[in-house]
Amino acid sequence: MKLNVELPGMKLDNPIIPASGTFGFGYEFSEFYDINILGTLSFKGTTLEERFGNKTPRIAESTSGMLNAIGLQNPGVDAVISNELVKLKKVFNKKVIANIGGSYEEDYIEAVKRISKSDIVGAIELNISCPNVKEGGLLFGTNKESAAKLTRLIREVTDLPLYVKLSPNVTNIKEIALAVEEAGADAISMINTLVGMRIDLKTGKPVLANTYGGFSGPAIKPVALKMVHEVYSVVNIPIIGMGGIMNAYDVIEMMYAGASAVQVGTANLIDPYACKKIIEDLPRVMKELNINDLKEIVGRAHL
Amino acid sequence: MKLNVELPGMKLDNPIIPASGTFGFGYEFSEFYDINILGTLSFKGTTLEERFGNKTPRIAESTSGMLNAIGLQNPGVDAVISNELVKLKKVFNKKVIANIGGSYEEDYIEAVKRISKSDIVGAIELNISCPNVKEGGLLFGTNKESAAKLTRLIREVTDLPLYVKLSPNVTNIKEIALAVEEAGADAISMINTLVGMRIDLKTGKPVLANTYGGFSGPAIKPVALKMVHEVYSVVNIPIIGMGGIMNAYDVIEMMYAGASAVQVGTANLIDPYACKKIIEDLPRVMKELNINDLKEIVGRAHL
Amino acid sequence: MNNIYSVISNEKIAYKTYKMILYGDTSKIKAPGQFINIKIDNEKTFLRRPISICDYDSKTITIIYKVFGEGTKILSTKKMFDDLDILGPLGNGFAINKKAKKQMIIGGGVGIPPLYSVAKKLHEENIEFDVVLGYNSKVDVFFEGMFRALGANVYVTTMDGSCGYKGNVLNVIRSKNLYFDYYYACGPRKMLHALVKEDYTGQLSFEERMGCGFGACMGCSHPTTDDSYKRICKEGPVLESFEVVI
Amino acid sequence: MNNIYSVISNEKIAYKTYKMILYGDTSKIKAPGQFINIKIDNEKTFLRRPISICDYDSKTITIIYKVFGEGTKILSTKKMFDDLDILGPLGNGFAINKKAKKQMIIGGGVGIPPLYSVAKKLHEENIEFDVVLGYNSKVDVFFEGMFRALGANVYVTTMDGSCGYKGNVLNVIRSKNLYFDYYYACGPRKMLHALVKEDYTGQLSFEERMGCGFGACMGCSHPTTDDSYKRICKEGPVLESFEVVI
Ligand SMILES: Cc1cc2nc3c(=O)[nH]c(=O)nc-3n(C[C@H](O)[C@H](O)[C@H](O)COP(=O)(O)OP(=O)(O)OC[C@H]3O[C@@H](n4cnc5c(N)ncnc54)[C@H](O)[C@@H]3O)c2cc1C
Ligand SMILES: Cc1cc2nc3c(=O)[nH]c(=O)nc-3n(C[C@H](O)[C@H](O)[C@H](O)COP(=O)(O)OP(=O)(O)OC[C@H]3O[C@@H](n4cnc5c(N)ncnc54)[C@H](O)[C@@H]3O)c2cc1C
Ligand SMILES: Cc1cc2nc3c(=O)[nH]c(=O)nc-3n(C[C@H](O)[C@H](O)[C@H](O)COP(=O)(O)O)c2cc1C
Ligand SMILES: Cc1cc2nc3c(=O)[nH]c(=O)nc-3n(C[C@H](O)[C@H](O)[C@H](O)COP(=O)(O)O)c2cc1C
Ligand code: FES
Ligand code: FES
Repeated sequence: MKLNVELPGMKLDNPIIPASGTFGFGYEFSEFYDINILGTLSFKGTTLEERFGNKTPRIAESTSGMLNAIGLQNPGVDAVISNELVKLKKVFNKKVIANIGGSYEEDYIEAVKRISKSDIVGAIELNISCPNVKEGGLLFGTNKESAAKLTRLIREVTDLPLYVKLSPNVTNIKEIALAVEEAGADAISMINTLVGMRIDLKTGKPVLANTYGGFSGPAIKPVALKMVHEVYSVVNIPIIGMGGIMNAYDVIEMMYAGASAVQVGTANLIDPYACKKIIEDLPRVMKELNINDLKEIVGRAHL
Repeated sequence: MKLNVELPGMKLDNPIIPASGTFGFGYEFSEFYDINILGTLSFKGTTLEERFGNKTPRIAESTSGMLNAIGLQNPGVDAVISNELVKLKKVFNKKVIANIGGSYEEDYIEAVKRISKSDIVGAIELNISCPNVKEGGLLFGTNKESAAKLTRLIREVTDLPLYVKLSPNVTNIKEIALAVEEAGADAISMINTLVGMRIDLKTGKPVLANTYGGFSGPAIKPVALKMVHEVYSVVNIPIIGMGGIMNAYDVIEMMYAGASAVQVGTANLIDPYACKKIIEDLPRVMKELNINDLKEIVGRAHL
Repeated sequence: MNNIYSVISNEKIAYKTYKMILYGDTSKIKAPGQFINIKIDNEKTFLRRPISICDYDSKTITIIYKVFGEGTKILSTKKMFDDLDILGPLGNGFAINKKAKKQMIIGGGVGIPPLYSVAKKLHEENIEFDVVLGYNSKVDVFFEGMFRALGANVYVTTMDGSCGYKGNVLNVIRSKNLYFDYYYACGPRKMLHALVKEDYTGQLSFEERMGCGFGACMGCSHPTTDDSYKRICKEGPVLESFEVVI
Repeated sequence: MNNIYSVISNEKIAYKTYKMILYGDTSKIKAPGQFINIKIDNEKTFLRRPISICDYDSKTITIIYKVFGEGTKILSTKKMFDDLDILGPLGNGFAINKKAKKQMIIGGGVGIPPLYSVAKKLHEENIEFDVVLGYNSKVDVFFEGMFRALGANVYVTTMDGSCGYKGNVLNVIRSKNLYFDYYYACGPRKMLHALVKEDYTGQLSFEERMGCGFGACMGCSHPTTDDSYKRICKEGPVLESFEVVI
């Protein structure tokens, strides 16, 4: 049974990749299990400068999903390299995906330049879709011109494979996918969170200090599947699919839609063993569904 | 305890309105309970000509939600007037909201003209957001110019209050809300369904014959709340809020976000008594939350 | 109509196939072939699950269902005294033809259960009938004896020939030259469509994915030969053979 | 760490307040004030619910919780032999100060449970301590006797004066001129912040809405006076008084 898949610049033992922001810098999870079983991992969104992020409450809950408004808290790219990635390297012997956020083109560029020098980084995942930062972030991801421009600028400053992470909060995601493909993206990661809110019934106030937050979890899966499916039909680069993946069946469904590999986000927060369980369950589910080689099922829903 | 609310042209005993497409033409539900307890109701999306709709399967399921790709099946505006509304009138003594769909400006205009003559119709709800018809529908709702133009054209052909129903599948819903407000809308209904899909794991094919469908139910509530909240902050016309309302608490949350009245959709399909239960439960929940007058809580989350 | 029913028993009777007896109101059941719509409380099973009424008396309903996906899997774990939120009876059901002399019941797999009520009615009315039951394999066979007990000739066929005849129900009907002037059928769509293509007359019960089960959502519309449609949940699930568009 | 625990008992001990005893692994508990994160299987309670460890022995954990919303409501319906999926122990917990002579335990409402373990430790270590417990009203009072049984002076106060003194915990401390050179506190944020503003030194346990409970999501970051932050779930929930930013 073949679980291995390929992404630009990366050969993965299996398609399971913890999603950025839900797996810290990886090493925290090695107290739960040996993380070398993972395909690879995408680490916490990193920016040029250190960021504390938004006020708390940063977390809210909804039926079959959660909202977060972390606001890209991270120690900044230099501390990530000199501290977090050093710790990660001790417990992980594969290349990782560096998820990079920012507010302006300049800080994206500089952060990518610096992180590209880290030998544990195998690809850049450009987060142009974070709904929780005031400037930049999502703004780049909701407009095809700015998305393409940023992609082009980043393409020039790194030799690493470039994955661009798209926002679902747009009228036409195909247009944006095509624009970043043309601008030099090697793969597309999708989807980031939907924007949502909850209101505290007792106080009448928004639960999140930031009012709005990113909505993730099984509730959003149909939206993710649809967007992966439609983008697959127009681009020629691989898609890393995510949004509500909780188990091995969801992985298969996402690959049928068109994903070459799959990220698992919120599931890690509810159950730190989620990725391990999914990886261990995949062979059984493949057998049940008569699948021999995961690479062959990518986009099957299009046939 | 005051449950009554007002919408342009309509005084409602309570804010509960079954959402279009989930309550047939109303009379079907009078075998379950006396539907006169409702605030009012919005009947099945009606088009100028009869439509059979899409191929089956038209229904799929997802965690805490469902997908539909009905494709606006309805007998056409004339048959609705001469048949369905006649039956409805026998069991319902309030004015109703006429939900009108279409593919081209001309058929929207003609359908609105005809339905406006029906004396049971108290307001027009212009559906520019149906994701399940090939032409028109959603297309009008995803572009502020075409949304405004259609609103303006319809404004000219009817004296009834005009509610415009918006799609959540857009980058900037505020922009579209403002455009239809300026074009003469008296209220905004929101949200229609998110676009989503599911794939059958056994066959690898999309579950829906139409591939994509409209995603509704409790799963989408945070998205609906956020969009109602942001539109409330920019428009000066009332909002009829919907998306995932399942119980009286959800009604309060939606009104806190900015809704003057609330539509209940998918809940009716799971439980035909849903609206009745919500209406009966509202006073208890209002007491629990120290609410005396529902009109006073509209938009409380903005204070 | 929206009611809580208690599980009396829930036993496995064939491969992945369960028979459940429910205690509750049955006073509104009008015809064999009506169905109930069962709420299964789990976030993954948001919609109700339609299951045909197989048999009923003044206080109980019997259903037979196959574990297919998540919902029926959870259903199979229900135990005595567990409560189920059920909407029903729903749909039109089969209308017994009192004129045709020799009638036939044609069932495939989990399409068989609603036909048991039909058989009982035919038996009550002293109408002569035969029964053809198709299954995938020997392990899937159930209820054959129940039909025999009503005095009917029962022809069992399996796709792999592991029990009874080999082939589908039409194969048996043809090879055995079974004569009938009216039929009642329920089973896979392919089987129903094959039947309609033949010259026989009868009634067929169809399945569609349902949003509501009671006529509100238009999720289950089935085109009919008069260029119109019927809702499988409301004007169906049983259609007359001449109405069916293939 | 990811474990199934069985409910041994779950009884109401005050207004909306329940004491639950769980059977399962307790070998990793290191300090009073650590918490567990409970999965409540219901589509409305997607995230786990963090609840402090009130007491524990080699095989059981005791928690005390107030029914606040959906999750704790469902928790209150759990019965003997029901299983719960629990992550824990989590967080740092209180570090017992062995130097300070006269110590004080200050608890408000459902902030009181984790302090019981602190009291037990102080008692074991023969450290002299008093206890001030604040509640809203008489009906909310619980565990007062448990602290008395450890030989401590217990001052109970209620906001409405219906039991013990009237007012909040600081009111009692001031009006009774209670002396202490170190404290352990848990309770509403307002109470904790009021304490920090005073000149006392001690440790305080904070609450934050949590995404994970084990340091992965940055949902619970709490700014600290060194211009840095601590994750309430990982480097917290207990902070030193001098770290707290108000
Ligand atoms: C009128 C009617 C009567 C039926 N009677 C019986 C019966 O007596 N015994 C029996 O075993 N089965 C019967 N079925 C089929 C039964 O409804 C499905 O097997 C069941 O819904 C599958 O649910 P699941 O959760 O196990 O599968 P899943 O695949 O997890 O279900 C996902 C969704 O698809 C729907 N779905 C899947 N398969 C079908 C289907 N074949 N027909 C309609 N909806 C489907 C489910 O209801 C659910 O909404 C009947 C169907 C209909 C429409
Ligand atoms: C470290 C820690 C220890 C705690 N120990 C106890 C205890 O021993 N006894 C006790 O009664 N309560 C304790 N709490 C508070 C308890 O977690 C909440 O009362 C509970 O989560 C409410 O859940 P709910 O479903 O009833 O409310 P809901 O309002 O339905 O919960 C909605 C969401 O908000 C979160 N939430 C709501 N209130 C709080 C809160 N005060 N703190 C953190 N998250 C919250 C929930 O976890 C959930 O994610 C503790 C909280 C923390 C952070
Ligand atoms: C707590 C949290 C933090 C996140 N932080 C980031 C981030 O830093 N960068 C990023 O690109 N995506 C971030 N995301 C989005 C996830 O990577 C993922 O795209 C999204 O959650 C959908 O997948 P899921 O439903 O499996 O969680 C975050 C999500 C969550 C829940
Ligand atoms: C089966 C179905 C049919 C629908 N048909 C229509 C329609 O004809 N016109 C319309 O404006 N909205 C239609 N909708 C959208 C609903 O009116 C509502 O906007 C949406 O479902 C969100 O609300 P809910 O989550 O409460 O269902 C339909 C929804 C469903 C589930
Ligand atoms: S299932 Fe809703 S109309 Fe038939
Ligand atoms: S709750 Fe996730 S880091 Fe603390």
